[in-house]
Amino acid sequence: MAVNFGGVAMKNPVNTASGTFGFGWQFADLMDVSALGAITTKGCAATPWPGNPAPRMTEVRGGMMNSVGLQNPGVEGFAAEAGPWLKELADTGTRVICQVAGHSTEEYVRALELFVELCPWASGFEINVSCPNLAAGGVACGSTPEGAAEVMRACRAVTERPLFVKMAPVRVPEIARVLEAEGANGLTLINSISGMAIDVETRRSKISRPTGGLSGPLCHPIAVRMVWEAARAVSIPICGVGGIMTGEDAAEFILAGATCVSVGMANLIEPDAATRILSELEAWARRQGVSDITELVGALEC
Amino acid sequence: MAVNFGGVAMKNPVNTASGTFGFGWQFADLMDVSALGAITTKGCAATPWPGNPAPRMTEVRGGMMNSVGLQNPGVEGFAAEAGPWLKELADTGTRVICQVAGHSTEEYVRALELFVELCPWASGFEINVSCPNLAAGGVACGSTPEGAAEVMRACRAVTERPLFVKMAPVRVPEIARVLEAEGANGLTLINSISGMAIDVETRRSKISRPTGGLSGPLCHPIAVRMVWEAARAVSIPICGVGGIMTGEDAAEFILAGATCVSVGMANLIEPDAATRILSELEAWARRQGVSDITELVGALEC
Amino acid sequence: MPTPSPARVHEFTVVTNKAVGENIFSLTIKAPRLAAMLHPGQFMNLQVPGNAMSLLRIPLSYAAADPEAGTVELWYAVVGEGTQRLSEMRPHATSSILGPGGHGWSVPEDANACPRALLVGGGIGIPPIVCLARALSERGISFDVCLGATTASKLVGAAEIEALSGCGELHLCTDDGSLGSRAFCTDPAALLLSGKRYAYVATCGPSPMMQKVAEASERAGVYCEASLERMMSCGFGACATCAVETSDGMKGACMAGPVFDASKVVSW
Amino acid sequence: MPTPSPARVHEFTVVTNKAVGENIFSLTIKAPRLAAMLHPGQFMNLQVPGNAMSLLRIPLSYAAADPEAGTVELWYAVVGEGTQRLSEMRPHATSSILGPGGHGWSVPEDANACPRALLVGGGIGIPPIVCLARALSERGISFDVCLGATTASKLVGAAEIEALSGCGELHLCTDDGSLGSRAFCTDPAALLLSGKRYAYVATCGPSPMMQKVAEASERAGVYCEASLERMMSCGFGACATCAVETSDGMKGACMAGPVFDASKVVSW
Ligand SMILES: Cc1cc2nc3c(=O)[nH]c(=O)nc-3n(C[C@H](O)[C@H](O)[C@H](O)COP(=O)(O)OP(=O)(O)OC[C@H]3O[C@@H](n4cnc5c(N)ncnc54)[C@H](O)[C@@H]3O)c2cc1C
Ligand SMILES: Cc1cc2nc3c(=O)[nH]c(=O)nc-3n(C[C@H](O)[C@H](O)[C@H](O)COP(=O)(O)OP(=O)(O)OC[C@H]3O[C@@H](n4cnc5c(N)ncnc54)[C@H](O)[C@@H]3O)c2cc1C
Ligand SMILES: Cc1cc2nc3c(=O)[nH]c(=O)nc-3n(C[C@H](O)[C@H](O)[C@H](O)COP(=O)(O)O)c2cc1C
Ligand SMILES: Cc1cc2nc3c(=O)[nH]c(=O)nc-3n(C[C@H](O)[C@H](O)[C@H](O)COP(=O)(O)O)c2cc1C
Ligand code: FES
Ligand code: FES
Repeated sequence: MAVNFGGVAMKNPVNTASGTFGFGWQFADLMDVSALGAITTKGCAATPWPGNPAPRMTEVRGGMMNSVGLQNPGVEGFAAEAGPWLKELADTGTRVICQVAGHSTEEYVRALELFVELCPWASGFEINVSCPNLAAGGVACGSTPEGAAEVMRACRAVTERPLFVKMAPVRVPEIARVLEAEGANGLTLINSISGMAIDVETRRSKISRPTGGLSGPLCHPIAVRMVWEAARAVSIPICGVGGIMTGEDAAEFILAGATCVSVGMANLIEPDAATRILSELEAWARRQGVSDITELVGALEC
Repeated sequence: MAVNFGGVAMKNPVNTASGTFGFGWQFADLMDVSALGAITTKGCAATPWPGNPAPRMTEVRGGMMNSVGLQNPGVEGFAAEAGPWLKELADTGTRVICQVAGHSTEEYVRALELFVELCPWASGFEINVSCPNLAAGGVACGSTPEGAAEVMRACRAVTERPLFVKMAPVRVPEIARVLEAEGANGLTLINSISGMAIDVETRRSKISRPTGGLSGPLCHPIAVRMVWEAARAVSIPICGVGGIMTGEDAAEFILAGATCVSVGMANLIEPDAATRILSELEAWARRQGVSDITELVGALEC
Repeated sequence: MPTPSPARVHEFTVVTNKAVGENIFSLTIKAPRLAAMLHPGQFMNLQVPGNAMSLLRIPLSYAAADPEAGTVELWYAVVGEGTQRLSEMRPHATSSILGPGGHGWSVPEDANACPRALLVGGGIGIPPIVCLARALSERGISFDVCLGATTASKLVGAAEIEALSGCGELHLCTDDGSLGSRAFCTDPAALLLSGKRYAYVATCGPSPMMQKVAEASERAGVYCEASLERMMSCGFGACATCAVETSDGMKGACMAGPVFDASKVVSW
Repeated sequence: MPTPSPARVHEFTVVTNKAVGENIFSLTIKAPRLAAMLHPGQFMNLQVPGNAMSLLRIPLSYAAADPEAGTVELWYAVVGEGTQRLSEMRPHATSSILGPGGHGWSVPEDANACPRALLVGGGIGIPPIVCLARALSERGISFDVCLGATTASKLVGAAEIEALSGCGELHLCTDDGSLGSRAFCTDPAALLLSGKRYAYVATCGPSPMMQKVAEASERAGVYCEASLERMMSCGFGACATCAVETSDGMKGACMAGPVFDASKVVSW
């Protein structure tokens, strides 16, 4: 079941989606984290971010919507809090990918520099280009090809270690091409989809911001389509994310062209969802008669 | 409950989404169509289109995905088949909006010309810019600001009667601005979201095309957000579409800035869904203490 | 304007819901108005309550209707999430069903119009064949029947058909030979068609089976009807998801079908 | 590394699930391992089966735990779709519950540490107050209690509290005067705080109520704890959706709470 995700050798294709797996240690007593191919930690910035006021979450049909706002203790806080545990995890062979947040190209670079310095046990870094760009009025840096390219170029200059980009679900093929050209080692998609939920009696948003990010099964067919589009546009590997609740959901991503997959919202409902999904994925690969799962990457017939 | 949707005076804000309400007559014995503010008929082109091979539909969690491919009998076939019934409906005060399909700017223009000539009882026409542009390799004409502008400009030259555009769920605010500048009387959004569903045992798409259009509750929070973005970007009125199953779902669109709403997939599950939703919407307006529902358009507080 | 669908939304109550084969259930519902409207070969679109994530109704043919008792009997195979939930509905449970849908079999008038018919049913395509056999029997028309299934426990309807007056030869086939002959039911059907004279052939089952029956009928010069399955959303002509490619163009299975003149079906 | 949540996924069986007030139910579940781990003021995250469109668990406090019987008693108000479905769960039904979550009340050691406590509960905030009262009673600590609700039929827990040794004054308030005084329970609470000496105040209920109790406690110089509600997704520290703004920064209600030092809560 081993795969190589842009230079990160994973023992199996199951990863966790940033923001739904804490810094990993939260799951230490709830599941066998070391059974996973990799985990991706919650996005951290150069300095701590407080995140948004409550309420930060509401349920929607087929999923949930959050406006956590990337609350994080900063890279230094992260490394102090979680570093020793993550190093131990990395020693078991489960790869650790650390997500990088920032409000501007400079902030991404600063955060990545700190990560590179403080997290030698990390196998790679994932740049979350969906953070609001404060200078541009809160629009995500990665929502245009130009913005995404700028961030990627600057980050590439920081390190030769594997760099991935967590893409927003917008203009996928064109932005994917630009990121590949700027040297990304792989792409993770999709980030949550921007949505809105209104309490029609109070006439107010159900969360503290007008819009939030949608996660869960409702995202799944959209995410699979975007992974397929990206896989046809670039040759760097892709990590498929969005509404994975079962091994079959994960298998769809692999057939559409993803080298690995990340489990998101499912972790929050059922803490050991990712290991269950891994065994279901293994069972599927057996049914498909392959021992090397990479044979199934992009194996959709159409 | 009366509203004015870009020159179409509707007795109430409830419309039906193109492609989910046939040509109207299919519902004649199943509900009181004349209770609705308007109906929008299935897209028709200058010549008949056969649509895609079977299977054209699959269920997904929280919705459905279709690849009907705009099967239609052409505008002449449409006018012959449904014209008399639609004229009678229009006489009851329920407005009829006819959707226009095409594979190129020329085809849209030709279809619109036929509609203008053959459908004097139509209150307006809705241009579906999500049809695949055959010359451009199947990409929808309306997926870029330039493409959408070109179609709108050419159609505007055909008629002074109300013209609406059914927008794809991509790059909404920028394309909305362009359409307003080119003279659209209103915008309908969103069309179904492109998605993908794979049978992981056979490794094939569950429908006859690799991708299809997603409808149903899964679209709702995304559609509400897009309507809100469009309403802040333009001053022409908006018809909100996507996953409306209840009056409260419709109310969210109105608070987000829609002047009217269209019921889609719900019609297929429960043929009289649109009239039920209308009464639920009326009950909500009463609870909000307004007699004129336009007071609630865009009344979200944030 | 074309004729709108006769379908209406009917509330129903479950009378019985019990296994009649391996993963095959017989559901009897009480829905008096519906029971009085049905024509063999029509279908209905049933709402299974309980999973808000799976929204569409489930299209099902019917095996029998009793207008006096106000009941309809449907046979279904548990193949996925919706039919699984359907199998869990208990007597007295209620829900809604939309029907009748579409055009059924063009049941011949009487024995003059059709001295003998051939019916070929496979797997869960058997229920509408049973329904048709009963109608033929009532009209005094003789018929031979070939039924097939993968295995004995999945072959339903043989007893019901055998009990009907007018039933001539009854051939049962299973893939594993556990009941009747180890053969496809298209084998005895082709033999019968080449040996006997029929005025009408009707078939329902997997597409390759129906296609073979249609070809054999064509060779024998007999009019053949086939009941096709398509992914359906509405069941009353509103959505165009149920298209069948015919030599007369694309037709909606829920309105022009599900029963089609087999010689006109282009894409099974 | 901070301490991970003590929460585990436990299978449970419904023992009883019955109305104890208007739209308020008492649910007793059998979950022996969980019953033995609980500390008053903790919560658990319950999976209600049956609606695949509504996926997250429902966070609920508990009113009582019986480690011997292996049971936990939860009281909940039916306020939406999930609690409605929960109210339809019948004895012997099974599902899973994740708990215990977070930090509960810092129940004072004994009567020396805390001669007298004041408990103020409103509406469906009463269950963890009942649970705390029982713990105080067991430790020989005396306490006064103010309970409030909109109307008599929604005021639960008074009988349970009155029956406890150590229970001193018990003030009941309803908005409509249908039980006890027509007042907010913060009124008698403020009076008690200005008149008597307390070592510990605990409150759970609507935010404005808890904020008033916190202010009155502060004026009286008494340490006050409040149990806060937030929209929770995981309940074990993984998602950061449950943030509470405190003077020490943003804290997760599911890990640092739901019980907080009221003087540190910045945003109720
Ligand atoms: C006109 C018609 C008559 C039918 N009559 C019978 C019958 O008498 N007995 C019987 O057992 N089955 C019948 N079927 C098939 C039945 O509708 C499907 O088996 C059922 O919908 C499966 O639902 P599910 O949720 O259990 O399966 P799913 O898990 O949703 O899917 C399993 C398979 O069922 C089929 N299917 C699913 N949804 C639909 C749909 N909306 N329309 C058509 N096919 C679908 C697909 O092939 C799919 O791969 C009929 C279908 C049609 C179109
Ligand atoms: C720590 C904690 C302890 C609680 N203890 C109790 C208790 O003992 N008894 C009781 O009746 N209620 C308690 N609640 C509230 C209870 O969780 C909600 O009433 C319940 O989740 C509503 O679910 P629903 O599907 O019925 O309502 P919905 O229709 O989903 O929403 C109705 C309202 O319930 C609240 N709510 C919904 N989902 C959540 C969630 N995931 N987290 C928090 N609040 C939510 C929101 O205010 C929402 O507006 C507690 C909440 C928390 C956070
Ligand atoms: C509570 C929550 C917090 C999230 N935080 C982040 C984050 O910090 N960075 C990020 O890239 N994605 C974040 N996401 C998005 C997920 O990583 C994932 O892309 C998305 O939820 C879709 O996957 P899912 O449907 O499996 O959850 C968050 C999602 C949730 C539910
Ligand atoms: C079967 C089907 C066919 C559709 N055909 C069309 C169409 O011809 N033209 C169009 O603009 N939208 C079409 N749509 C999209 C709907 O009009 C609507 O925009 C979309 O389904 C979202 O709304 P809903 O979630 O309420 O269904 C179709 C949708 C369905 C389900
Ligand atoms: S199922 Fe909708 S038109 Fe046939
Ligand atoms: S509910 Fe997930 S961190 Fe608190």
